[in-house]
Amino acid sequence: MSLTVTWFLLLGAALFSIGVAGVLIRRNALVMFMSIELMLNAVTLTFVAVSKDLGLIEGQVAAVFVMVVAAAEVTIGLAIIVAVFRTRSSANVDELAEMKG
Amino acid sequence: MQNASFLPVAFEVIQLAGALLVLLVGVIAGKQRRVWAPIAGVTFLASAGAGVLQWRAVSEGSGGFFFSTQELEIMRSPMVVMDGLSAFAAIVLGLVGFVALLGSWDLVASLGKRSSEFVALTLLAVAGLHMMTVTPNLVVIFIGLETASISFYVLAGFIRGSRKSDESALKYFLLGSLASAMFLYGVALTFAATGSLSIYGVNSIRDFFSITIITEPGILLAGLALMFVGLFFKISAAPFHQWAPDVYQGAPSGAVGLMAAGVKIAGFAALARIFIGGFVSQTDVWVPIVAVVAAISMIVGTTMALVQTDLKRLLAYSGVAHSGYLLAAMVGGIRGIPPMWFYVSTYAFMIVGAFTIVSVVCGPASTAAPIDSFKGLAKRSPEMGWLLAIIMFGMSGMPFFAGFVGKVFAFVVAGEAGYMWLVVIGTLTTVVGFAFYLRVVSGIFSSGDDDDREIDPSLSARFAIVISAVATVLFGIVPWPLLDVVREALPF
Amino acid sequence: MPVLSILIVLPLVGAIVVGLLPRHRTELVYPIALAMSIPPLAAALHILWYFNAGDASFQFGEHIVLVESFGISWTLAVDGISLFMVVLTALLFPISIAASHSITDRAKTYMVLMLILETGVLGVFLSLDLFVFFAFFEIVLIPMYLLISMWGSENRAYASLKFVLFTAVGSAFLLASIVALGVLTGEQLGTLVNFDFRNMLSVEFSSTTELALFVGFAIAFAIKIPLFPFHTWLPDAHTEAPTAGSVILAGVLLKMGTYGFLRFNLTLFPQAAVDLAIPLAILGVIGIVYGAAVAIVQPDIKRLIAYSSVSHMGFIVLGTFALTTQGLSGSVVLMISHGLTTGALFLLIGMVYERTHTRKIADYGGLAKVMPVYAGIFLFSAFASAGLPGLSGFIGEFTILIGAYLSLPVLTIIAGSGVILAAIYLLWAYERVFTGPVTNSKLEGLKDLGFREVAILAPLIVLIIGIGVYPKPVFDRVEPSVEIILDRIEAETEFEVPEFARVSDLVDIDYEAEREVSDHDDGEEG
Amino acid sequence: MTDLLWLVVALPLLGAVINLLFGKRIGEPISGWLAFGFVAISWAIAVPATLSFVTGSGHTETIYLFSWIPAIGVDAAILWDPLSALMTMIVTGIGSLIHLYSIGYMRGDERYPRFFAFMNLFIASMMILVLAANYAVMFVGWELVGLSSYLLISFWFTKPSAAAAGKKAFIVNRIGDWGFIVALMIIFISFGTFDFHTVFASAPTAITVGTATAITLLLFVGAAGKSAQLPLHIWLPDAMEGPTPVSALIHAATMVTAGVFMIARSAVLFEMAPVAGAIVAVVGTATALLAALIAISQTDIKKVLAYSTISQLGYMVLGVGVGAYTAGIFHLTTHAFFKALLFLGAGSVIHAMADEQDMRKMGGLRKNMPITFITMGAAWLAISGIFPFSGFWSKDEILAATFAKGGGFILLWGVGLLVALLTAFYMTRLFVMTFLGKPRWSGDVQPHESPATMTIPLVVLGFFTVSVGLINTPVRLAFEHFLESSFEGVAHIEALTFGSFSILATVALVVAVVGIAWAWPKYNTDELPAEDGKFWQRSLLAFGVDEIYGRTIVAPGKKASEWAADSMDPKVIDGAAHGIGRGISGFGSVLGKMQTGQVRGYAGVLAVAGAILIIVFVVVGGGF
Repeated sequence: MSLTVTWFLLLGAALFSIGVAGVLIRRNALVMFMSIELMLNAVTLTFVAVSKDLGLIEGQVAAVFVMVVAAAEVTIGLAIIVAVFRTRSSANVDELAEMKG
Repeated sequence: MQNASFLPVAFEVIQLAGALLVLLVGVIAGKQRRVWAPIAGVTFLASAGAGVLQWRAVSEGSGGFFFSTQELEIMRSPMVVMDGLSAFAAIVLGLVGFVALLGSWDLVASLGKRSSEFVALTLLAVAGLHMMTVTPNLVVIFIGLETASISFYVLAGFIRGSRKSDESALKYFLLGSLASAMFLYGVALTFAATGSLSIYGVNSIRDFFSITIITEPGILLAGLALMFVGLFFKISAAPFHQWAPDVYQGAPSGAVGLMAAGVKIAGFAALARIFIGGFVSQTDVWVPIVAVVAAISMIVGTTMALVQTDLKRLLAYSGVAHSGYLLAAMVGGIRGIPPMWFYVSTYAFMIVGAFTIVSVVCGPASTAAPIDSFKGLAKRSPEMGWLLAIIMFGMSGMPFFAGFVGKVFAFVVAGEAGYMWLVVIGTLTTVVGFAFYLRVVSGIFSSGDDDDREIDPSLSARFAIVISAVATVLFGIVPWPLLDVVREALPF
Repeated sequence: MPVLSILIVLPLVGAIVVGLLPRHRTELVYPIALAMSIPPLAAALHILWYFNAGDASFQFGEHIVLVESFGISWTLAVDGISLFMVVLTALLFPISIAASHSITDRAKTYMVLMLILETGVLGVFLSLDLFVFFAFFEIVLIPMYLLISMWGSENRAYASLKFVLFTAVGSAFLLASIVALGVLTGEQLGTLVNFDFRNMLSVEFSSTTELALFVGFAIAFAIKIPLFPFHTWLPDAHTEAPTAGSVILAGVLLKMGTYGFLRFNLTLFPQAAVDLAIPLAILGVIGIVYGAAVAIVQPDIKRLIAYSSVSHMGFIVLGTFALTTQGLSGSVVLMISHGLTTGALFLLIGMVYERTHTRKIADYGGLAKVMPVYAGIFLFSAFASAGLPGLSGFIGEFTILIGAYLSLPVLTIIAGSGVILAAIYLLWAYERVFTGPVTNSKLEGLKDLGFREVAILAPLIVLIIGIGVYPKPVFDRVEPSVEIILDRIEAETEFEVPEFARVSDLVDIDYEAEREVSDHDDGEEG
Repeated sequence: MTDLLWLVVALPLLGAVINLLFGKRIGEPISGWLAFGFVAISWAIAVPATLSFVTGSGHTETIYLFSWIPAIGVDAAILWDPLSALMTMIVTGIGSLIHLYSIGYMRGDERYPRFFAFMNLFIASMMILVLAANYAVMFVGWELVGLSSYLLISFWFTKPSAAAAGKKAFIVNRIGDWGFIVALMIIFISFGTFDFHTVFASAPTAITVGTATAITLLLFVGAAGKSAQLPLHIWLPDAMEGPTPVSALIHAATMVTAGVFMIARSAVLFEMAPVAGAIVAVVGTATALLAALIAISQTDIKKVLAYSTISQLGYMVLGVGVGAYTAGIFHLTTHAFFKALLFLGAGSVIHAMADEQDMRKMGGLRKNMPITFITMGAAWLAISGIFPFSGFWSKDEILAATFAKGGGFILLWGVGLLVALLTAFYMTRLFVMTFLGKPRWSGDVQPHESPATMTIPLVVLGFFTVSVGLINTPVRLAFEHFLESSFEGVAHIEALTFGSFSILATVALVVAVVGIAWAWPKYNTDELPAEDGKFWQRSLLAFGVDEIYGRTIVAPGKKASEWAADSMDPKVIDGAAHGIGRGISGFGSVLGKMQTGQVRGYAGVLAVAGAILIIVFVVVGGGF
């Protein structure tokens, strides 16, 4: 059993799913956000794997972009979480339901 | 780099330059907001002007693909495309951005030192939005999407210390990032399936090699589905809409207009670009699904809007319904793009006008706008009352208001495509729409008892509202000039 | 000269002129608005005068392509059916505006809305492009909605919303049907979509499609008419609407429904029209009896007249779906007549409401003693509404009954009972309001109608009598147009109009010959 | 001569319009004279054209005026034949006399010109009815006389009873009109025209007996309404609320006979439907009997006359029902004179008694009002059927014709005789109670003879009451010959021999005399007899027909209307509409429950929806 690209794709899918599950399960905004970062990493993995498999450069370029975007998200995300934490002194998203209906 | 030219990316360049300039001036000039007011305004207008130039270039035949990475033309992995779609998007985004900025100027004025950041973010967001429409490259689309989204996350939470504003920002951020990630995974899967990041990749590769490297068609389909999820989320189509009401409500009223309008414009342009202009051979797959999502959006949007007591939430839900109608136009494929453009561009003005009125009546930084606070508006300010009524009529799809033409044309193309059931759902939900829009109108003209303070909107806000209302009426009565234009606003 | 376009635009121009009046010159609003409502009337009379009687085809046609890619055009024309609707509209608006003298609160807005409403209504009757038709059909809702919700009485919010929502539900089906029809027409023409009425005539449908489209149109028009059981919005809307609103609502807005039946349902979907004629006629007859029966016990005079409208409109539907020349042309005449008589009644109620501020029948009594002229005109209008011969209502109702019997005898016999019920509700109401001693001290010393008020009513009275005594000019223009509807139905379906259901079938009476025969007989006996 | 006949309609109409619009300015006596003038001129115009029939030089003709409703082929046209000529004479002749009478009678009424406007309107309407050349135009007149009747009955509208009576008259008439309209529908579907000439000419070939029966019975429903036949007779007694000249002109002499006229006009159709004829005859007889039974107990002088009118109309209907059209019309003619006279006389009495109508408070007026007394005496004898007064001849002819039909009709003849007895009885009762015996009125009433404008018509009518019967005696059938051409094609009843006619006449005369002899001593006393038996009480209440209708028709009808108005509309229909509305917002609220505000919930929906979307895409796209 050789290590074909399919395995990498499956790994990516698994990571992505774990990320999604993390977002759904965890209550802490910070952890949820980390789960999202995990999803992005799954994507990066997929990009790189495919890129290598097909011998194309685009996928790797894309991976770099994804990392940049992820970094940008981190800065903004952390800032927002901090702001929320300041007003509510909690990062529990379940308490974050003033607006509904 | 062949075909390198400034014009195809002029919009983004101008916006970024403007943003940088505003930030720079902000640092230098401090609180003197008057200084960057003209800068921001000029930036938007210049961007729109660039859009006009792009439009002229396209109609003269000098549109096309730019910044290709490959020598092989047939592989077509260009980074930028200048066509009717992107040029028109530039014009609309520039103008809407301008009007939205006017409308949010009261908010900007109240922000003090941070106002330059607000303006710069606005400019950046619009740059990102247009980036979504101007490229056939899926990663660039993603980058545009993130640029806009990240700016909007910040704008949503711009009111410091406001619990609702914070909540709004966090919800938007978490859910938006989740959706973005899903979109991006879709891009990755598509890449895996086609070996190309271009929306044309799947076809051009097949054409060139007469074979397919798609080993598993399911992967491509899953990729497309995830891209749809991401865009459905952005345009707040049901059931991907749940963030919208909460975010709209919690975000400062002065900022929501641009968020609601801009995302719709760019989201639908991107949908059109990717799925109508790009993955043509998958049309049979996504059209029925989009039709179903359209129907769900119409139903969910209208019925939910019906039970709202807050105008901002109501507008958010009505936005869900409007997405449904716009998706109905998408069902018609390439034929649906002109109606989609007509609809989304007029809707953009209406929603900007509506939120501007909300910010005038309830305060620019308000995070709540109970419908009751609009009771007797016509007495407090006949002008505002009538303008809001006009915008409500326009949104409800009354004839001789702009909403009508777009909506009915959307129905027509859906009908042409054989989706009569969707048309019936559309017309029926329109009626439900009358119920809640007219509830607002009733309130406007009823005798409000508790609050009779006169409302005197600032010049900029007034200007923004009047432009929106005039556009609503003008394009309702004389739609053909715009219709003639949008007929050409197609992707290559 | 594009007369019809000018006609449509004139009220809009008037609205703009009124709208631009300086805010503080409130005294100018009424006279200018009234003056602005006259040119459309003049244009309508011009059309009436130059209309070629006996010509069944569309006249004064205009055709400009608006949106080629969506097959939308500005196609206007009149035929015998729309001609009178247009004239009625152009006549009732100046009258209603003239009757709005007492509107002082936001008068300018009021007049602007009235004039916009006029444009909308005229557009409905003149448009032959279904897209444009629908636009006008729907736009009418807004000014009417605002008129009711801004100048209505206590329960106006509910009534105005009910009005819009009921009608809009119909419009939803109408729009869906129009879209489908436009697409089918486009396919037939080889283009993508087309909304030109004239092109739709050649479309071939499968029977289910035709039925579905017919139903879609029919629901919209049935609600607008309003046909039982969709009628409950009407009493509320009428009761709450200001006088002019009621006049226009009853006078022309309801006619949009019956007009739609004639113009679209019968012409475009002949087979479905034949198949569904009886169910619709049954609803019409239920409306006749039900509306009249409910009218009898109404405590509010405006509600009473509103229910009487339901009854009268039932007659029109019965006449329409009898599918005979008499039924159809009688329907058109009754549409005109109903506009005149009910318009007059609502004007009259408005005039007394301005004096007493009550519409409750129980608050009145012996009014004829105090306001004899008013009572006389009211009684006249009531009898005109009840179908007294020599007045316009009779011509319509009688022609409908005679014509409907040819194809729907049982229903028509039941419908005939409407004339009894009409007498009951109108005369009983008259008795309670006008006769007996003056019971309510508020009524004492009320001023009788002034010159202005009589002048407002005079044109209606003259026309009610004029059409009642000499309706031939109306029939001469209506008949050819309704006969081609029947021609088309006969050509497209297996339906055959019954004997005598065409004017050409009628026995020709030769009075000279009769005289000779009698002479001959006399001679023999002598 | 006939070219000007349209003026017979137009002139009174013009008079009505003038008096309606300018009456107030014209002022009191002149407007009355004006109205009288218009009717009199109408009469004068019609006289020569009528005389031409008498001399034999005239011929039936149809005068086309204009096309009225082209869709149903109706023209405004005049049918001028002996029948319409006769009716024209009666209507305009008696009409002008009553106008003249009213000039005095209505003196001082504040709506004096209005009264004459309505009267003129009535004459015009009646002339439309009479002169119509087709059923449709006849129906116009038919309805318009109903209108004038309504206006005149409730002329004193401040009296609630008058207003109610007018309304009742119109509504009951409308019930009859419904029958008329349905008949018109069947006529149109059968013939394609309403033209009398065409209909009658083609009837024998164009329609079956069944159709003819349907048409005639429905026409009779209309006639029953107008001519106050069972079961639609209830409006006429109430109609006495109107001014007395109105009762005389409309509710005795002319309008109420329109039903009889219409049946006579449709003689051809009735001849085709013997069953219908029999039903008509039976209804007529029953009406005559019932009304007579009610009339004998009434104390209001006008009520007696009203029921007597119903009873006499029953005779006429019996006459035309058995096919004796000439006899029916003859009785119509004589009745017009003597009943008008009776009403005008009663009016004169009421006028003199300061608007007292109760006969129990009259008595002994003979001396105070000699002219009224004498003329009314003639009318009393005429209606009672005393030889040689007019009523004798006409009533006898009807009874004889009924008898001649034989079979079951003999029974009707018997009832007719009974009615004749009752008629003689109650008319004697009326006459005696009013004019003879001791005065029973209170002191402050000063009875006096009426002015000349009122007495001249009495005298003229009195003259005709005595003499008009002589135009058609078994010896000299002038009247029958006169009408012959109007009843062409109608089978003549086989005439009785002079001998048997004489026997029947004698029987009738004896019955009448018995009636008078029975009543005279009973009421010509100082103390009026007590009339308080069960029968008298029921009779006084007209056997409770009104109440029965109220219980069985009006109340349930009103209840049904109220149910529709209070339950059906707001609860069922609006309930359904509101239910739909509530359903939609309820659905919205349910969806709103999903909008929990919880980010994780939203993310869950997003993920699940995304997963579903992937699956659907792959499935639809055939990825698996």
